[in-house]
Amino acid sequence: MATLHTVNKSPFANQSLLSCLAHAKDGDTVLMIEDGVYGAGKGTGLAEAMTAMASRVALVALQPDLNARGLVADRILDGVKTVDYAGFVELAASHDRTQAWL
Amino acid sequence: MATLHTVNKSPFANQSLLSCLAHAKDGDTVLMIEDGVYGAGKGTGLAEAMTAMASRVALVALQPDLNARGLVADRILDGVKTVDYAGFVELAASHDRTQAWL
Amino acid sequence: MKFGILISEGPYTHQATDSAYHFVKAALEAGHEVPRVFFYHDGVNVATSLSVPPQDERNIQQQWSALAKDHGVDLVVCIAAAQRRGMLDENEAKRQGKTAHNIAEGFRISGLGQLIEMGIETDRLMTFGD
Amino acid sequence: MKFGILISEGPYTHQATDSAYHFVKAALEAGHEVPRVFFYHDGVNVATSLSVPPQDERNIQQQWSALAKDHGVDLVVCIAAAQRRGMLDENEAKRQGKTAHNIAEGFRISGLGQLIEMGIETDRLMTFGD
Amino acid sequence: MEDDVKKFLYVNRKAPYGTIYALESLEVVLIGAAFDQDVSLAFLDDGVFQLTKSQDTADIGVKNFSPTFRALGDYEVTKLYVEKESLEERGLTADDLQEIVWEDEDDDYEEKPSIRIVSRAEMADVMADQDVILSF
Amino acid sequence: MEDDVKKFLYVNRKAPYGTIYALESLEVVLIGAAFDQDVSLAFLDDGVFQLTKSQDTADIGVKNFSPTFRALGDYEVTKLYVEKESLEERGLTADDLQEIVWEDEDDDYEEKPSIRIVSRAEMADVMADQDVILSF
Repeated sequence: MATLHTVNKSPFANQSLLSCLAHAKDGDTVLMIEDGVYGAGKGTGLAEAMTAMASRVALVALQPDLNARGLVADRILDGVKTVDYAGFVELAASHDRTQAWL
Repeated sequence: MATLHTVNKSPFANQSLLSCLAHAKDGDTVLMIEDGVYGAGKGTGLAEAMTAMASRVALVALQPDLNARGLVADRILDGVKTVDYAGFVELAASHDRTQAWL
Repeated sequence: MKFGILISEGPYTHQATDSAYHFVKAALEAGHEVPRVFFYHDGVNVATSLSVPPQDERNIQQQWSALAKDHGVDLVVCIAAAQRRGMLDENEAKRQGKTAHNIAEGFRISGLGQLIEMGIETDRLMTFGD
Repeated sequence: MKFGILISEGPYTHQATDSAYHFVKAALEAGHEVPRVFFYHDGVNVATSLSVPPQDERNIQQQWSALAKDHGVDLVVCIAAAQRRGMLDENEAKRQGKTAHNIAEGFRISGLGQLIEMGIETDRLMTFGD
Repeated sequence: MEDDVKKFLYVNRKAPYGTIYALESLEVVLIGAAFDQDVSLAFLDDGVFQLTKSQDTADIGVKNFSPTFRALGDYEVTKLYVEKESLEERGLTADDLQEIVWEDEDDDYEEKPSIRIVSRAEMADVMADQDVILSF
Repeated sequence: MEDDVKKFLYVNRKAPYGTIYALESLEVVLIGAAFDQDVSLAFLDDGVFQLTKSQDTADIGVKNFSPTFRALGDYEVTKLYVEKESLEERGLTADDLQEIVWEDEDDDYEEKPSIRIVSRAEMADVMADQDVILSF
């Protein structure tokens, strides 16, 4: 009974990603989309906290949004998976519910 | 040559107030309006930092926005002044420029 | 599987409506059903028939109208949110004494009950907003 | 003193346009001038003639139109932002082959140059947005 | 599934008045109450500000919708979960919130509190127990 | 004052694509360039993301406007202040940004860099030196 959480805001501007991570249950998936994908960046002030989270929730970023923002592969944190829109749909279908952290 | 800074976002959701305070010069005025007035609350996680700022910039909150949000007088941080819209206009006129932290 | 979609932001200003569009297309391509998309808050502005975006940009309203036509997706615009924001269909315009209406083909105006019904009748609710 | 006003968000959704309205009223009451208000981004939606807010709520478009009429405030809607978002005056509607137009009385459509000009010709620029 | 009662959660994370989301969320709750689903409301992050006492919007010219929360009991919306940590970070306690009650017709119409202060971990449990989550 | 040249600062604090502010800010800069004012651009907070290399929007169906920054020199917009602390918090260095240059006609049309990396304190000084500040 896992939840797919979506986060679409930059974690450097807005608290939504942090609040999402604080409420996600073990085994949930947090999908970063739109400006949320900045949370997947390497070497940021958040990178350590994100890496620590990756052991209990699945961290995923939407590839088309990474591409748009120039977040190329070697700038993405280890432990963050990527999906395209088809993969986004699969995640939504394979989890029991979705929750948008607007 | 002082600046009137306006901040209209809750500091608990968004980084704008912190960024504003980090860029305000000594003698500037920071006016909290709309959801920005939550930054003027007593006993919050930000209260200590706000009080420290009050020694070098003038912290002001818009009374009509405080009223709307139920932030009554005894819930406002010491050192924060309040103005109505007429006072807002006076602040804008008496500073050399205004900068909105959206 | 049936997906219900809630769109809470207007076109161009936020990416939400673009993300929702690409999600819906991918869901349909994967063989899922998307019986309804509900437009709320500034999302109602997606339905405007009067948008004229620059030639080198996507036309968001036309993208959605095409989805409605090609895949039978029910595009519902919340009437209360729409009235505040100046989005009226022909009937509403007449009723309100307005001389113009601006709801594009493929969209229909209805009540918030359609959002709840969508939540009840679909398997997953996806929210795209700000 | 002359104040120029930039409004960057739409009506009802964000408080920005309300804050700007109360600021302008207070400035005029204090004897200042407000020669122009420039509507940009979703701010262009303030100009809609089709809004029908609930009876117990303020009518934001009418508040601004009244300011234009009573105090000669020049309400300028950015044409590029307006076209994206489906805000057209009669001329633009004709030019674009649209059958409706929705710019309320007191507002006029013009270019971004009017924003720069406002910055040059006023003493203080106030921005209300999100 | 279609004929069953679903668990609906309305998640409120935004402050009132600065944006319209809080008001328009409440409008959905009122309409949704007619559908006989199992409804809960969650207030966390800045959403807890929606429930504070003493809101007076006269001077901003915007409608004060905070009294409507007190009417939710009449719509059989009786579960308002409020996160303790969110209150604390904002310098608030339960005493700063409006009193919101519902009448329990199975218990001689006794007035019972609708607001349930929960920890962050309990809020996460509430969220994980839903069928449909609407976010505002 | 009306006939003088004013100092205009465009402040960019938001990321591109998630919202339209970055694009519509750039549209103002391009129009504003015709007015012969003293123009500067500030990039801080998430605004620094606007200038990153390798942006490719094909798969989100939105126009990639990042090449337009490289054309600013042709409009005599040559002062792009970028805040160092904002870059660092986001794991970025100057190397992650596009190269943006202008031709100095007073110096044999030599290409000079438009991006000036400044500290937060220097950014505050730039802001305090303006007549008109436009925020996006």
